[in-house]
Amino acid sequence: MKSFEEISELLKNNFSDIHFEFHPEAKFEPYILVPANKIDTVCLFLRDNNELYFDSLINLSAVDDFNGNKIKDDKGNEIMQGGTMSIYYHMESIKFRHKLLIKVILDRDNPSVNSVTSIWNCANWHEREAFDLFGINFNNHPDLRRILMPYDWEFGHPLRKDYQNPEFYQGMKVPY
Amino acid sequence: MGLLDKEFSENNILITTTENLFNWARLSSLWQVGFGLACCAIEMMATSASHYDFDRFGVIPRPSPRQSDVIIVSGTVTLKMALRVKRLYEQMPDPKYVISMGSCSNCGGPYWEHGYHVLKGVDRVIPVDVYVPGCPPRPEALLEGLLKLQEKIRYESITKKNNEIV
Amino acid sequence: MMYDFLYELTGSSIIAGTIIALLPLFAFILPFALFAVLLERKVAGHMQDRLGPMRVGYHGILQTIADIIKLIQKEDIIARENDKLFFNIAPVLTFVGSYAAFAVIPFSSIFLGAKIDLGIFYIIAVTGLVVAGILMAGWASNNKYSLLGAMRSASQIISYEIPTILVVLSIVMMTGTMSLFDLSENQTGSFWNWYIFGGPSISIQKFLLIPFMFIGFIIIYISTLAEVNRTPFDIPEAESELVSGYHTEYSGMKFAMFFLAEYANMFAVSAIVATMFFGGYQSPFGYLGNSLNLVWLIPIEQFFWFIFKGIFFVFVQMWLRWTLPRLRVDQLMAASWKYLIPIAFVNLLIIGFITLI
Amino acid sequence: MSVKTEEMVLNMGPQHPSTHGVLRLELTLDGEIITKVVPHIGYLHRCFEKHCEVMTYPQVIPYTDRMDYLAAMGNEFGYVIGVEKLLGIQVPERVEYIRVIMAELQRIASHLVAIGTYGADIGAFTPFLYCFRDRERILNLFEITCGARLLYNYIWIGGLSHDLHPDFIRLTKEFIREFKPNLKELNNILTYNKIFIDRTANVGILPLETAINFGITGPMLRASGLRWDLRKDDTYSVYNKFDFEIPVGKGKMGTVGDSWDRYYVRVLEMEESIKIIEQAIAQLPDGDVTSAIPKKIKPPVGHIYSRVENPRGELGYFIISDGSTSPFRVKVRAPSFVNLQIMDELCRGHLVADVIAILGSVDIVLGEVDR
Repeated sequence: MKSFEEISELLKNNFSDIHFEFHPEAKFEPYILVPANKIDTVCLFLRDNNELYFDSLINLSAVDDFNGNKIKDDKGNEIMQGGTMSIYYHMESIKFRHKLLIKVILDRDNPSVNSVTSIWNCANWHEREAFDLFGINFNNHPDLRRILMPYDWEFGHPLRKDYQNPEFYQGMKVPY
Repeated sequence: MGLLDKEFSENNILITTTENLFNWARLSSLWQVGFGLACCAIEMMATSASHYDFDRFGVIPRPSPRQSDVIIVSGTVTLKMALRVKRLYEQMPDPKYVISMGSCSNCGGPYWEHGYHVLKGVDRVIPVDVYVPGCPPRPEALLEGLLKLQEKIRYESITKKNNEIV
Repeated sequence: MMYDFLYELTGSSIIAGTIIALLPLFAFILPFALFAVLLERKVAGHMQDRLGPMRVGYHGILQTIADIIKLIQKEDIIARENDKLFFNIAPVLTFVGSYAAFAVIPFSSIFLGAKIDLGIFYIIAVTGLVVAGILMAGWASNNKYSLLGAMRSASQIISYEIPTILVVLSIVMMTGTMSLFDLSENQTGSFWNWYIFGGPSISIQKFLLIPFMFIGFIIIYISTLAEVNRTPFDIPEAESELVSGYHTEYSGMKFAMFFLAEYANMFAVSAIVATMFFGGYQSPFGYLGNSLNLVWLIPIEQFFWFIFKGIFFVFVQMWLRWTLPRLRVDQLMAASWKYLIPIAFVNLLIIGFITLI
Repeated sequence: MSVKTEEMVLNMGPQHPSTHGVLRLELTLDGEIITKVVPHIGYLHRCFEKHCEVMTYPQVIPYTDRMDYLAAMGNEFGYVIGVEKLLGIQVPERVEYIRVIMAELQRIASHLVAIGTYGADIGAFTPFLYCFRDRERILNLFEITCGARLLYNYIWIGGLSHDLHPDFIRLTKEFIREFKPNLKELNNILTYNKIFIDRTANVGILPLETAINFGITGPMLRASGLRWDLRKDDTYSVYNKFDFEIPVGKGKMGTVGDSWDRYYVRVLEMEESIKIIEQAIAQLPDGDVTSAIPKKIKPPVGHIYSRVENPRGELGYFIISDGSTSPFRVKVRAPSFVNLQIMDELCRGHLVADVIAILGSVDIVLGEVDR
């Protein structure tokens, strides 16, 4: 059972070149901020290190932080420019019963990050859902396509805060 | 054949009795497509279970749409599913009826405002005969919906154009 | 018998022949099929704590009539991709296959179709037609599920034909006749003379035969269950896997034909089992007609006993359907080839030795 | 001369008698042997997460019911625990006990449906109706407490919507007394039925490492031999006050982790739930259930991941609040969504009939898979 500090120590002296941000003060869940391009190496280490042994990824959630600047596009509804999107990785070690939360921040306009499906198979559908509803594309994901929305849905990604509903889809009126 | 078409316009003994017989036969053996979408499907299963028995009214769940007369749309019809429901409806042989069960399939239900993927009512895709309100409607409500449909079939007529329900 | 009586009445053999041919069909089998469908739904209902059809007529009696009239009105869908010729012939073939078997089954001493002495052989040949019908239905509906269902049903019926024939062989070897009429006649007197209890002759053979006759009965009952596609062998139209197997694409009257053919087949099969092992139309305790010496009463009693035994076995089939789960295809094949056929062979040999003693 | 065989793609479409709802399985068949299974989901995507961003905290509770509509109490429980941790509310003892009773009753009801539909998929239709008969009694219990049969909106943030009905305790005891013999009867019909065992033993064997790697939780993980149950390992509410043990798959009828084990773990779990309910009723304290419900719910800025042991596995809510009255983002970790990914692994090399047996033992609810 390792505490958050011990895990941070282990990570710091193992990856001296990567710049981590540790947030033990976050009230409910302390988390570690990892740069986007290094996420799969860090996760591989977290899983294979036999002291940490994070063998199960509980949850992978994408969040649209919606902190860019709002501008009006031609049709009058507002579009977000710039800003960030973040992905939270909850992982847990069943052997040592300790949990960890890792956060990754991506640019909102074309968010892309390395996929962790090769490390935990469970991430496969979580990542496809993040791609489908937020538009985050995961590099070298086995088959990245829409999972919840219809495959031919070309009106953007619904869970973004500035998403506009289409008027018609395949001849059916969508809004009420 | 002169007799038949002359007498066809208004009711006479020949037409009404066969019509009543056919209507009675159609309404007392409505075979439903075993097809559930969401929470209302669980209530539909509860209705065909022992406590509120659907079989008393002659309703058996048939697996294939080819052999069924009534399709009970029980649950939320999403846009991705709407095309399938439409095709399923078209595959059913002709005297077919639709019971829209639950407020989700009546008008989009709790998802009417922000459900970007929910079809606001199954009647935008297929013609509906009976709407059963409720989320999910109680089994008794579904049975009442079925009786309402049976009433409608009882007064269907091939001769009268506007079959006003008595 | 019936034929001679009708021949004098009508004076021409063609009319008498057609009446004989159509009489069992309309007088008994169609009403039985309608009744069996209702019986199945009532039995299923009461076994599952519910009432079954109640609202159509008094306690649901008119339910199947309503079903049939409704099915007549249904639109008869023939899909564009279907192979029209086979699609239309298939239900007729299955219907004919299962109804032709009734021509030979003795309902009572005077009321039976044809008293040919190749009785059982004819029945086994005719039920082969049903397989052809199902294969045609599966192929013609141009639907993957129907094709899978038809393939399964062909392999199932063929592999369960063999145990049936082996047990039939043992009976024929023991009694020496293949005609169902002679079989029923031999088992007169009390139920102690039935073949399940070793046949009419009081001798050491009779007591030796009893256990093997019982095994023979179980084998033939299981394999006829498979031949009629009833659970636990109803894989061709397994609702949960293959939507509804070979008759997925059928609607309206064609589906009704499949539906009625299945129930008629059920009765035909249980009638054969009753005739071979449980004394066909013989009553277990002797006839009321004899004691009151009213000769004309005996055929009616025989008819009653025959129907009673047939419906009892149909009830057992329905009872099995609503309790047992379904076997997988390879387990079904294994059951027939690895268990039923070897046991049937050994049973055949032993009965052969016993009859030689 | 090798016969050129071609693989057939069979579409177990959104409308199929035994896909438990609107799931499309694309099977690639070689003869009847399965080579690949591609599940297509999304036919019941009802945009739950979009609704969370627009509704206030208490308004989201009815939407959580509609996710896993067979275990509505469990969904509310998970969400409400998360928001209470955000607000830092301490709920009175009586509320905790009633929540545990409701969650365990809901577990029995959900397992009854899972077992009933599993029997119907294998072909035995009567056990399905016996399970629904027992389930009706539980629905009556729910109905007298909160008025609804399936989707309750009963567990609120900080308390409950109604207190228990005066004769709820008597009816629950009655139900438990009558349910035990019914469970034995169910075992005789289905669990030890030779054909059922043939159809499910050694079918869809799930080794423990692949289960953990695929993030499988709930009865499926316990059937593969791991004693992992959130009620004991990550205790929430008052579960630590009851003693019950966690049934684990032992491979009685085949190897550990096959479909029969997954089925049997659910049967044993129902017996455990009865024990919990009996103890909870015995120790039920008095008090007011609506005293701790806050008038204004505005949690501080922060994020919390709360998780609950639902009948299908670990249901987790990742709630991010930005200080306003409605959540900024709620991500739901639905157990069926994660458990369904294993279908391809499990079904390879089996027959079409086995896919139905395996899907029945995985026991998914589409409302939760598509959210």
